[in-house]
Order: sequence, then structure tokens, then C-alpha cells
Amino acid sequence: MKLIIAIIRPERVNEVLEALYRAEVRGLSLSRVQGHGGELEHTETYRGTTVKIGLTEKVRFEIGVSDHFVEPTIRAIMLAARTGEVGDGKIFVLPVDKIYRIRTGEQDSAAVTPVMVS
Amino acid sequence: MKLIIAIIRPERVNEVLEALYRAEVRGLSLSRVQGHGGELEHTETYRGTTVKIGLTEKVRFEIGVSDHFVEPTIRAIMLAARTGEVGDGKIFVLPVDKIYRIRTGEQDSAAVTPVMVS
Amino acid sequence: MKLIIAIIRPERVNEVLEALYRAEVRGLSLSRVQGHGGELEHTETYRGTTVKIGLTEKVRFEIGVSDHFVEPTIRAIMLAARTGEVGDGKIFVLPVDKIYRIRTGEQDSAAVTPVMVS
Amino acid sequence: MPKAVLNGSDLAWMMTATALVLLMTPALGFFYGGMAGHKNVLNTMLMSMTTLGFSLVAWALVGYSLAFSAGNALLGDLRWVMLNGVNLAPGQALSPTIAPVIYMAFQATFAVITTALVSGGIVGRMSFRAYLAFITLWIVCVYAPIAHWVWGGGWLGSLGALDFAGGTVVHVNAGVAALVAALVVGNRKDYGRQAFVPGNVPFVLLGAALLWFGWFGFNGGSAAASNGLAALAFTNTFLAPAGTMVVWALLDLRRVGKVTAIGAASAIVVGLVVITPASGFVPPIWGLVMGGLGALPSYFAMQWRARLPVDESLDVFAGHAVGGATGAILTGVFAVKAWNTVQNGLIAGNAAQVLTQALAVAGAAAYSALGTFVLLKVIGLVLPLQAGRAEQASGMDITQHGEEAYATGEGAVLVLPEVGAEPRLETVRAQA
Amino acid sequence: MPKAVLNGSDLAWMMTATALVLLMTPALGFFYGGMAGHKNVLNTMLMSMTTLGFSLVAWALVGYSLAFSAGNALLGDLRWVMLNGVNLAPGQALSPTIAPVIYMAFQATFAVITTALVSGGIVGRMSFRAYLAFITLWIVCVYAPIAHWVWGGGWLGSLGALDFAGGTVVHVNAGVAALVAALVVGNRKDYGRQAFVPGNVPFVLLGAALLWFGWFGFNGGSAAASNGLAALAFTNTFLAPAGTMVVWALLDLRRVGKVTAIGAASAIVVGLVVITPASGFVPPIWGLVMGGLGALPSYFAMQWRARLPVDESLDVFAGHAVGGATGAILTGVFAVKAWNTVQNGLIAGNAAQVLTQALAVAGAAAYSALGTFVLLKVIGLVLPLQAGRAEQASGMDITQHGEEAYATGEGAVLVLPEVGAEPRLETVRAQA
Amino acid sequence: MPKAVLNGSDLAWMMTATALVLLMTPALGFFYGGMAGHKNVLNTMLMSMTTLGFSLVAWALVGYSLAFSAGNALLGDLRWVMLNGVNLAPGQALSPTIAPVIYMAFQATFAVITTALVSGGIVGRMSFRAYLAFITLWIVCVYAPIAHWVWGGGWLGSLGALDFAGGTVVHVNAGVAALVAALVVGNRKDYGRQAFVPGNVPFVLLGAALLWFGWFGFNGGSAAASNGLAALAFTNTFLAPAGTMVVWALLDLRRVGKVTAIGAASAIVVGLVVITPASGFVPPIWGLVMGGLGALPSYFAMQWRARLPVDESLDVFAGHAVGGATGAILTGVFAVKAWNTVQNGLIAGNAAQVLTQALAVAGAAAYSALGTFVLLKVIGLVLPLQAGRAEQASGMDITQHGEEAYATGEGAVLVLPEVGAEPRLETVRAQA
Ligand SMILES: Nc1ncnc2c1ncn2[C@@H]1O[C@H](COP(=O)(O)OP(=O)(O)O)[C@@H](O)[C@H]1O
Ligand SMILES: Nc1ncnc2c1ncn2[C@@H]1O[C@H](COP(=O)(O)OP(=O)(O)O)[C@@H](O)[C@H]1O
Ligand SMILES: Nc1ncnc2c1ncn2[C@@H]1O[C@H](COP(=O)(O)OP(=O)(O)O)[C@@H](O)[C@H]1O
Repeated sequence: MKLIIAIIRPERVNEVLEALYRAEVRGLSLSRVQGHGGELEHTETYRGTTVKIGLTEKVRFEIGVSDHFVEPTIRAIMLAARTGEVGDGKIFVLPVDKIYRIRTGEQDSAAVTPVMVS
Repeated sequence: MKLIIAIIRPERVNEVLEALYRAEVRGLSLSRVQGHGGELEHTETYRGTTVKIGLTEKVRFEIGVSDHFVEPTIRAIMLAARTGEVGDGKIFVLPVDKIYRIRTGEQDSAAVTPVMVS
Repeated sequence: MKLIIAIIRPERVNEVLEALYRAEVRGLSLSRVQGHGGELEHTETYRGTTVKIGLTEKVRFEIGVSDHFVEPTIRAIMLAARTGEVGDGKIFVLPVDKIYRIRTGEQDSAAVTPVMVS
Repeated sequence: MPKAVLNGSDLAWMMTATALVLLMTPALGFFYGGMAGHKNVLNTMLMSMTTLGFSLVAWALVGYSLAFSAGNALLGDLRWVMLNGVNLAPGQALSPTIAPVIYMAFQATFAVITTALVSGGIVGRMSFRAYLAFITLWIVCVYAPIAHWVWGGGWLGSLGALDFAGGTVVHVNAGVAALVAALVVGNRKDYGRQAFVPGNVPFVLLGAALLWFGWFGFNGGSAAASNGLAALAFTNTFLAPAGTMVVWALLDLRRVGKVTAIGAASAIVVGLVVITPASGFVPPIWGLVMGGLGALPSYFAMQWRARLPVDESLDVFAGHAVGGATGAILTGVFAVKAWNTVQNGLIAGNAAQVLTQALAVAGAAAYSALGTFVLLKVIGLVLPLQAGRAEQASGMDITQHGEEAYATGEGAVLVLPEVGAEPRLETVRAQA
Repeated sequence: MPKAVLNGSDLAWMMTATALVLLMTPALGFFYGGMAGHKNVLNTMLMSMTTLGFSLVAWALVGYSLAFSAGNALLGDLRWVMLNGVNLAPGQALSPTIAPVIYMAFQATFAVITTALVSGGIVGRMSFRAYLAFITLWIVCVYAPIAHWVWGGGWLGSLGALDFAGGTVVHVNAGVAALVAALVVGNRKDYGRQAFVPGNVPFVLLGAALLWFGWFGFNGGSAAASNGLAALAFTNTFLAPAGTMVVWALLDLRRVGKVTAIGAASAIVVGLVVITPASGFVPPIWGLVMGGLGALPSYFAMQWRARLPVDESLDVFAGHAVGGATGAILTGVFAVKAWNTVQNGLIAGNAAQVLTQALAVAGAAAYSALGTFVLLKVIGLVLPLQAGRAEQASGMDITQHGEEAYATGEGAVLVLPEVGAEPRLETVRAQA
Repeated sequence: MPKAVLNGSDLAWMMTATALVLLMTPALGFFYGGMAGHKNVLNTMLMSMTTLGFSLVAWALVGYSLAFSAGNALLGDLRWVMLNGVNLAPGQALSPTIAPVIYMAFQATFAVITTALVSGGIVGRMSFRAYLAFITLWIVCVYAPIAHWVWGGGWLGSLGALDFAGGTVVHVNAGVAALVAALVVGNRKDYGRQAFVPGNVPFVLLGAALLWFGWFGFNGGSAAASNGLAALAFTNTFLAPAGTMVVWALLDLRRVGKVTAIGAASAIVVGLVVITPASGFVPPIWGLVMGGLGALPSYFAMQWRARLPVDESLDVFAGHAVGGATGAILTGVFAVKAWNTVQNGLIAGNAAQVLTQALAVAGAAAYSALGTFVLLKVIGLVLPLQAGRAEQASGMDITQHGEEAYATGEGAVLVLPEVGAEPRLETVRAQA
């Protein structure tokens, strides 16, 4: 099992969510972060003070997947998040020792397999 | 050493904090995230526009522990965060190579052992 | 490759950013978290109600680096984030299986080597 | 009797005052909404805002006539129902120099904000349909009679109770009703297990500031004219909250070592409550003193309320019922006939007035408690009063109103408005 | 003719009214800004705020004279250009008892907020330089003529069209202009692909509350005096939005099962729009009814607009053009001469008035559409009207104004103000 | 002398004006608080709010008498101490037609907001106890004398200095005091190492809007009556900020290519400051021009201040001292006796007036600097003036007030109010 962390542009969130949905990735968590990379910094001006803002808004996805889902997940993110401009972001794949589903106590792959309700 | 990441319901945060405290887990960090899983989506309506909100508010715990603390930590979270309804969340256990305490430079287990002040 | 996670004090963010810049670490993401450790809790009072706030504001850095950057990155953070008071925070070093740059599809070390624009 | 003439100055002041008091209801929404947790902020604000619809219409159509037309000692009659006869011709007894429509509007703002005040007792849990029924009926069934008793020619007014701008009619009434409502509707599901911290304190300060601003119309307008009495009421409204804020800050400094923002905002409101019944009766220096003294009962009532198992967490009782009663009693102490041309109080030699005042407080409190209790029980027969545990846990904003106060828009997907229609965008994801 | 005398009451009320209406423009900034996404909130607010600079100056220097001086049936003359002759001596035809400077200021607030209303049609995308040019010219080229037609002695006023405080001049005009502007400027780049959710709903409520508060000056001040007419207009402004809110809430309950905050705020504004042309012409009970009826067209227009491919997402057309037209027509239905001393409407036996009203709506709408279209096309020849895709994606606050609405300050590094100067702090990091 | 009669119109306007000016102090809290970082927002807002308690009480009890009773050329006497003799009978020299209590209240609002303005110089660092002592004493020791000099019969008024509503008394005074306070209290610990970015820009806009709204009372009310003079002052207050906003926006466009929200808000305030001393003396067209011209000194002063090592980051000096001095001098340039019935300025042939104006500015500035300096030094002997480094780093909201502006409630655990009592909930975790 792996934990996939992807840092992407906020304006691509809906595309990525959709691509993941098509790739049958159902579980994920996301949060706002601020990133620094090769992006152009922008300046803000408050009266006499000029402030350089070195950080850009990004959204961070965190997705626990079983091994055979790693490839499709990465492919989905890569395609949906890419604009080709500097600042598209990064994906990190981390090893995971164990996964639990809190509701049922199921472990590992079972814990990240969506319950088929409908 | 492991890094335990738990995604739970916001309304269970205080219970989980208390359970961790009883389990003698003293150090942790948490943040708000938005999650997608098997939860029911809800809709919001702004005048003529209906919007489907596919993400639910969750809280993400991040806890670095030495090996013999892994089990008690997971047990504490499992019990305190569980409601039995879809959406209770997940726990991921990740391997960690190294831990440092910034204040003292202590490493690994020493870095996550609470200082006994009182 | 490693993923370095550092939890530090908000008031040291600019110092840490500067130190990382000097250490030639160009890519990173950060977010606000709330932490619990050995810090003194503070209380807030709303009319007749007293509330103990057990969590302290922290900032979390997440930095993907190739192996020979691990040491300098940690050193930079340690020095810039340290105040010597309880609450300076922790650094976790996690193993990483794979890194991708979304814009180009570059992998691993290449994905975290800054593009030399200027 | 000479034909009554419309006085332009009085009208100008009364229109201004009416606009000011109208603003107090949304201001209260911010005062309360800022104290609510961030998942209940819209629900709390809407509780105030909707009184400007449902309660106001009920007042205009029925309540005003029941409260202010002659009737008997207990209730007015129906002559002004549906605004019948509420016209532009001056000469009405209570507002001889202005257009009756403006007096109706002015009094409506009082009735509406009193109703909105009650909502502070049931934040974070009341089913919104039941709430709408409650506010529509309460203004007619509970507020209108008490207003009639004191101002409309009813028994308390006849007894000589002094209530310049609503210490008993508005504040004792609302505070008692809020407590009863908290008890009948029941505590929030996680009350006592969860600390409720204010989600937006600047909104609390904004609300308090706008309340003070509006209160100049509330008290100053209660003279129904631009005259010396209005000037007196205005000045007391200016001075009293300042006194309260100083005393409250000193109490906070002594108790927790810190001046607090919620404390400053609360002090302003409590000071205004305390001076409300007295504003047209006491000289300004006593107004300032009353503000300072008035801090004490409400301050300690809030300390004490926090230890009770009842979820009246915005302290409407401690602030308004205790503050209103304090003000009513102190009116009986500090009134000076040389200033108000009506009546002296205790320090000017008329000790009996204190008793009359206490009687008015007791009468209003008793009826308010009873009326609110019965009304909620009746509504509870038809509609559930409290939202479910899961709805409260997710937050009332999303579950009662389908809205979030502050949204970033991530993961929000547009769908077509009609039920059953095909989603417009391909990005709509089906339910897992 | 006796020498005109300045009437202190009228002046007091008109100064109050002018201050109230001025407040409406920032209030509109909060109403709109709260509905904008969190990356466009300052841009949206500034669109309102800057009309208080650019449009106001254009109005004072040129627009006022074109709108309110005698001229001909289509346009005023230039006698008051540069405020020439706008002095303190009472006696002007439209405001005989107050200082002309105050009437100029009062009318300026109307012109300014009308211009600001238009900005709702182009949120989140219009280049700000082009916007500044637009609002400076629109107030002179589009607003001033229509104001002249109805109020300044022009052809619509001569035909007998009734528009007490601006149903056609302000609301039909602004709503039509907003729709045209949305079409000419074009949709946001990601319109239809992205759900736009309001970023700060409490601000929407705050805006609506302050708009209502200010609207008492808007309608009440349109009597230009503190008299019975002002009292009537004031009272209708008080009652109508309450009626609208009730009907709107019931419609929302039927459609989505929930009363919404955006709905309550929208209802207040729509109710105010609907009553604006009628406020000095209809008896209060009809005012209340008009508020309730007036909810329907705008409510359903908003449902329908959401399915159109035009990005007029703040619904200026549905709220103001539809609401203003509804109000104008209903004025022709409910006007009662016994109350307004001017004219009866349909139910009082004068069916023809409805047609006159419809004609005024059509005339104002046609000119507004044409004028706005031509003006934007001309500006578009000189300046790009729409900001680029990347700018919109990053948000207009940062790209158009170099500011963030809510910043925490992380990663913000101070640099010296002068271009080319050395950074003051060592912490300034070079560009990677 | 005929017996003075209370004039209802004048009273109505002055009550309205007083309420408007009272609102300016919380408005200032939002203007300043929105510019403060998100960890200091409540502290900054409370600095304004508490002047409405501590300073207001000190003013009512002592300051008013010292400022406005006859006394000598330097200071009034004690006849009105404790509000003695401040009653409802009209006839006072400065406000002959209204109740003296209202004039006291009106003047109190001026004194209070001047005090609150000073707080802008020491945001983010001043110990709150020391601050409370400071504002209680400053209003009596610094504000009251200067007010007496100009308005209360003191030497500057006798010299013929024109200051309609407080260019020197309020703005030069507050701006100079803020700078001195910034120097005496010292910079924030991380000043110059950290960029301070505004935490809530919409609050800055809200504050500016409410300040403008309130300022109509400030300047318009300074006529102490509803008459032509009030109308003139009102109109100038309406026009000047519009002119300032246009010029400021053009300066911003030239310098950084962008119109900014902080710029628009600042421009409004600076325009209001500049016109304050002139509002009742200059014709409206000059008022508009003064607004435009007045942008320049303050704009460039702000650029220049940013490069100084003094932490006067909210620019009270650049906005108020520079703006107030500009306005005072320009009053000497643009005054026209035909409009104000008092005095001509330079362009109407009375060049000497400019010197008188400059002298008044210098006198007020000198005393303000000296008085503020001495006062802070004395307080500093008893209480530490500045909070510690760690307290500043954690934020003044938490450390000085024990509150957070925006809290989500995570990790918040309820404890019982009494010191030493057992925690009520089992969830209370002990200290590690
Ligand atoms: N080494 C890294 N570790 C963590 N996050 C990174 C790293 N490098 C980049 N990021 C994140 O990715 C974002 C875009 O990266 P950047 O290098 O600018 O773009 P690109 O990958 O297109 O060259 C940054 O804003 C940051 O949030
Ligand atoms: N594979 C995953 N990776 C990351 N987070 C996940 C994953 N699956 C679920 N989550 C998180 O857990 C929350 C609840 O998960 P869900 O699958 O709905 O509940 P349950 O575990 O009860 O079936 C989600 O909202 C999301 O935040
Ligand atoms: N085991 C842990 N796992 C995750 N975060 C931790 C852990 N221990 C501490 N932290 C984070 O570090 C912050 C400071 O830690 P603390 O233990 O108080 O300080 P110190 O390292 O100086 O003893 C905490 O607020 C929390 O955010």
C-alpha cells in the first residue's frame, strides 16, 4: 500500500477530483497549503510598504491506495493537474505499513476499498 | 518509529484528544482537511444555482511515535473516533527514518518522549 | 529520496524560509496546523465560561528532497527554528518511493531539482 | 381641541429613530452570530433576520392593534388590524405630532427586536420551521399583551410603573422567554461535553457597536418627539454603557487579569439594557452611575449561569432579564421629577415607586414565562422543536439552511436547478 | 412669490437621508463582495467603493446639471456644471425648502449607487482600468439622461409616469445595464465549469441590512422634506421587504425545503426594489402586499437565469430590472390619490396608469441597453475589457489590486518601496 | 435677552449627528483592526472600543468642563465637573438652541475618537493596562486643553484660527500624539524583520465606509444647528473624499499600476481629515478641489514613513497630522466669507489667515507632542508600557485578552469558572 501526496493548483481541483473519480479512486483527503517552487513571486503593496509574497496557494491531496491503484491514480492526477506552466506541482509516493478503516476496523487493502452502497 | 496519520470527524476531536492523553501520547499535530469517501454528498442552493458539495470536513491527526506506542495509539483513536456511521475515517501508519526534536537536537525515540516537567 | 516534515513555530517561518533558501532548498509546501506537546496550555474566558486551549498554532513544512539534501535541509531548519523554549517542534524524515513533477513528468531527483531559470 | 398639526422636527427625528431601531435586529444577528460556533453562524444570524419578515408582518397585521389600541386593561382591541386606520393624520394620543404610520413602524421595531432577542436562548439546535412558527406567534401572543399592559393603557401603566423604553416590556420579557425556550427546546446534544468558543469575535464587537448606535433611536425615540425628554433619554443612552464598560473591565481585570472583547461588547449591551427603562426619568449623572452599578448583577449572573446545566449560552437571561430588572428597580430609585416631569423615585423621596417597579417586573416575567412555555409546547405538538444529533454535529448552517458561512469552493460542483434534470457539467460525480 | 425660507426640519431630514443613501454604496459592496468567491472579494467591493470617487466626481461636475437643470425633454443644460450656482439659498423647484447643495448631494447618492449596481454584472473578470473608465462615463452618459426624463422635467415625467424613488431610473436601468455589461464583457473564463459559491455569507447579510437601513433615506428622502409624504414612503419601505421575505422564505421552503441566508438577503433587496417606485404613492397595506407579490417575478427570474449561459451571476437583472419593472407596473395598479395627492392607479379606477408605467419601463430599459452597449464597445477599443485567463484563475484581488482579503502573513517579505532600491532586509529571497 | 427656546429641528439634527459620531469610534476599530495582523485584531479593536468607556467617563466627569467652560485662555474651569449644571435648558453660547446635555455628548464623541485615533500608533505591542491608564488621562490632560484653546474661548480661537470641526484639535493632535507614542512605547519586537500584512481588508473598507457615514455628523453637526452652515459642511464632507479617492487612485496607478483597497480606504479617511477644518468655511467646489489636493501630502508622507525605523505602521501621523495640517492651511487659502459669514482666506484676499492657521497647527502639535511624551513617561514609571517579546510573538489577542478573533474550537476544553474548582468534564486533560 502507498500514500500518494499530490500538491496541485487550486484551479485544477475539480478536474483532478473528476479524473480520480473516473479512475475509481473513491477515498481521499485534501487541504489548502502554500507552496514555494519555481513560480514567480508576486508583490503586494500596502500604502508605502511593498511586500513580496513568496508563497503560492496550492491544494494538497492525500490518497491511501492499494498497490495496483498506484499507477492509475498517478496517471489521473498527472493528466488532470497539468497546465504546462511552472507551478503545476509534485506528487510523492510514500510507503505505508498499515491502513485501518476506523468504522469497521478493516485493515490494509480492505480499508481503502470503497464499500459498494449503490 | 512510525508516523500515524488519522483522518477523523471534527466532532470526535475532543474524544480522541482525551483518549490519546489517557494512552500517554503527548505529542501530536492536527489540521482541518476536507475528505471524500463513502459519505453522502450534500447540496447547497444559492438562488437558482444548486451546488453539490462532495467533500466533508474532517480533522487530520499526525502523530510521530516510537514503535511500542503504535498499538496503543491506534487503539485509542479507533475507539474514540468510531461512531459506526460511514465517514468515520482512516488511519495510515507510515515508516519513519528519523525524528528530531528541534529544541534540543535529540533524535528518534528520545525526540518523541515527553519531557517530564511535572 | 526523503520527505521531510517539520513542525515549527509560526513566528520562525520567515527565518526558516530564509535558511532553506541559503541551503539551496527551493521547493516546499507549508500549512498551518495546531499542535500539542509540552507547551503550557492557555485559558480563554468567555463571560462565565473558562476554556482551556490545549493546542498551539504551528506551521508544518513538507519538503521532498533527494538524499544528499537531507542533511543540509535538517540543519537549516534546526538552526532557524530553534528558540530553546519548549514548543520548538519536531522534524520527521520519511522514506519516499517516488517523486513526480507534474508539469514535465520528470521523476525522482530530477523532479525536485529546481529548474534554473535565471 | 385644536386640530393636530404634523410637526416636521418630531417627524424627522422619529423617522431617524425608527431606521436606527430597525438596524438593531441585524446588529443583534451579528452580536449573537459572532458568539456562535463557526458551524452555526448563519443559523444564528437568520434567527434575527427572519423576525424582520415573519414577526414584522404579524405585528403590522395584528399585534400593533392588540398592543396599542384602547381595548381593556389586559389587551387592546382589533380596530387597527390589517393597518386599518393607521394613516398620516397626526393627533394620536401617544404620538400627537407625527403620522400614525411612523408610530406603528417605530413600535414594530421594538416588537421585532424583542422577539429576535429570544432566539439567543436556543442557538445551535432549534428546528428552523418550528422557530418560524414560534416567532410569528410569540410577537402577537406574548409581546403584544405585555406592551399593552405597560404602554397601551393596560394595568401596569395605570399602576404607575415607569418604563421609558422597555426595561420590562422588552428586556425582562425577552430574557425570561429565552430561558424558558432554552429549557423547553432542550440543550444542544453535546452541551457540557464540548466547549463552545465564539467563532468570530469582531462580529460580536460590530454587533455591539451597531446596537449602541441603534439604541439612540430606541431610547431617544421613545419620547415620540424631538424635545427635551428625547435629549435626556439620548444622553443617558450615551453615558450609561460607558459606565458599565469601565466597571465590567475592572471586574474582568480582577477575575482573570484581562480585559476581554466579549466582555466589552457584553458591557455595552448590559449598560444599554439597564438604562432603557430609566433613560427618560433620571438625570444624566445618575444615568452614568446606573450604568456602572448595573454591571454588577449581570456580570455575576453570567458567572453563575455558566455553572448551570441549562444551555442558555448566550446569556440572554443574565444580560436582559437581570439587566432589565436591575434597570427597572433602579429607575424607581433614581427618578427625579424635576427632570422627567412625571414622578420621583426613592432618592427623591418616593420609596413606593421601587415596589411598583418590582411589581411590573414580576408581572411581565410571569406572563412571559407562561406564554412562552405554552406556545412552545403547542408548537412542539405539531413540529419537532429540536434538530437531530447528527444535524447539530454537522452544523445547523449546512443542515438547516444548506449553506456555509465561509466557503472556498473546493469540491463544489454545479448542478442544474430542476429536480430530476440531468447535471449540466460533466464534472458532476455520481454518488459512490 | 414669497421669498423661500430654509426649513430646519426638512434640512435635518434630508441631511440624514443623504448620509443614509451614501452608506448604501459600501453596503452594496458587502452584499456583492460576500457573494463573490474568496479570491475576488476585494475586487468586487472596490467596484462599489470606487464609484464613490470616480462616478461621484463626474456627477458633481457634469452629471447633476445634465440631469436636473431645465434643458429640454431629453437632457438638461449646463448651467450647474462645476457646481456653479449650486448654493445654500432655498427655493429650487424640486426641493423648495432646503439648501440646493443638499439636493445635489442627495441626488448624487442615487446616481452613484445606480452605477455601482451595474458592477454586479461583471464580477470576477473585468479589467479594472476599463471599469474605472466605464463608471466615470456611464453616470454621465446613461444615468443622467434617464434621470432627466423622469425627474428632471423630461418626457417620461411629462407623460405622467410615476416613479417615486427610482424604480425605472435606478433599478430597471441598472439591471438592464448589468445584463448588457455581462454580455459585452463576456463570461468568466471558467464560467460553467466551476461552481461559484459565496465566500462570506455574513457579509451578504450585513450588506442587505445596511441597504435596508440606507433605503429609508432613499425612499423617505425622495419627498425632499420631512412631511406626510416622507412618512408614507418611509412606512412602505419598512413594510414591503418584510412581506417579500415571508413569501421568499415560503418559496424556498417549497423548492429546497430550507430557508436560506442568501434568500433572506435577496428578498430584502428585492422587496426594497419593488417598493421604490411606489413608496410615496400607495397606502401601507398595499405596500406590504406589493412586497409579497413582488417576490414572485424576481424569484423565478433567478431560477431561470441560472440556466442561461450568461455569467450574470449576482442576478442584478433578476433582482433590479425585474423587481424594478414589477414595482413600476404595480405602482400603476395600487396608487391611491387619497394618499399621494397626485394620481390613482388601476384599483382606484385609473387603468391607463399601468400603460404609462410600462412605457416608462420600456423607454428606460431601451436607452440603458443601448447606452451601455455603445459605451462598453467604445471603451473596448481603447482598453481590453476582460482580464486574462491566468489573472482570473489567480483571482482578481491579487492580480488587479495586489492585495489579499485575508492574509496570515506567512512567507511575506518586506521590501523597500522604491523601484530598483536594495531590499531592506536580508530575509528577502531572490527569485529561483 | 429673549428666553432661549429649544429648537426641535436643531435638536433632531444634533442627536442624529451625535449618534453618527459615536459610531465612528467602533468604525475606527474596524479600520485599524483590519490592518492589524490576524493575531492582534481584537487588541487593536479593543483599543478603540475601550475609549468609549474609560475616556468617555473621564470626559463627562472632568474633561468637558476643562475644555468648554469659560476659564482662561489656556484652560476652562471646573463649573461643569461631574456634569453639574449640564441640563436641558437651551441658551448656551456655543449651542444656543439645543439642550446642553446634547452638546456635551456631541463634544464627547469628538474627544473620544481623537483619543482612539492615537491608538493607531502603538498597535501590536502596548501593554493593555498601561493603555487604559493612558487613554483615561490623555483625554483630560492633552485633548481638553487644545479643545479649549480653539473652541472653548482659548488663545487660538481668539487669534482667529479657523477650525470648523477639528483639523488641529482632532487630527493634528492625534497624529502627533500617535507618532510620539510610537517612539516612547517603542517598536514591535520583530518590526523590520517581519512584513505586517493586513489580516482583514474588508474590515478596513467597512471601517472607512462607516467613518465617512459618521463624519457627516462630525462636520455637519459642528454647526450645532440644522441650518445653511450645516448644509455647507455636510456637502463638503460629501465631495472632498471623492476627490481624494480619484487622485489617490491615479497616484497608485502610476506608482504600482494598481488601484488598491487599502488605498481607497485611506483616501476616504484622508479626504475627510483634510476637509474637516474647512468644511464650514469653503464653497463646495473648493471642497472638492481640497479633497483632491489633500491627497498629495499624505500619500507621499506614507511612502516616506515606510522607510523610517519607527513603527508607526498604521500611518496616523501621515494620515491625520499631515492631512489635518494640510486641511488647516488650505482652509486659510480657500475660505470665502460670502459662504461662511466669518472670514476670507488667501484667494479671497486675506493672505494673513494662512499664517494664523499655521500658528494654530504648530501650537497644537507642540503641546500634543509634549503632553503625550510626559504622560507616557509618567505611566511608564508605574507600569511597563510594552508587552514582552514572547507575548507579542504569540499575539496580543491571546496574551492580553485571552481571546482569539476567529476560533474553530478544536482542542478547546471547558473548565469550571471558579479558581481552584474541579474541572467539570472528564475530558479536561492535565498539563504534561
Ligand atoms: N521539493 C518539494 N517539496 C514539497 N513541495 C514542493 C517541492 N517542490 C515543489 N513543491 C510544491 O509544488 C509547487 C509547484 O512547484 P514548482 O517547482 O514551482 O513547479 P514545477 O514542478 O512546475 O517546476 C510549489 O508551490 C510547492 O507547493
Ligand atoms: N483512501 C483514502 N485516502 C485518504 N483519505 C481517505 C481515504 N479514504 C477515506 N479517506 C478519508 O476518510 C474519510 C471517511 O472515509 P469513508 O470511506 O467515507 O468512511 P468509512 O471509512 O467509514 O467508509 C473521508 O472523508 C476522507 O477524508
Ligand atoms: N509526536 C509528535 N507527533 C507530531 N507532532 C508533534 C509530536 N510532538 C510534538 N509535536 C509538535 O511539535 C510541537 C512542539 O512540541 P513540544 O513537544 O511541545 O516541544 P519540544 O519539542 O520543544 O519539547 C507540538 O505543538 C506539536 O505540533
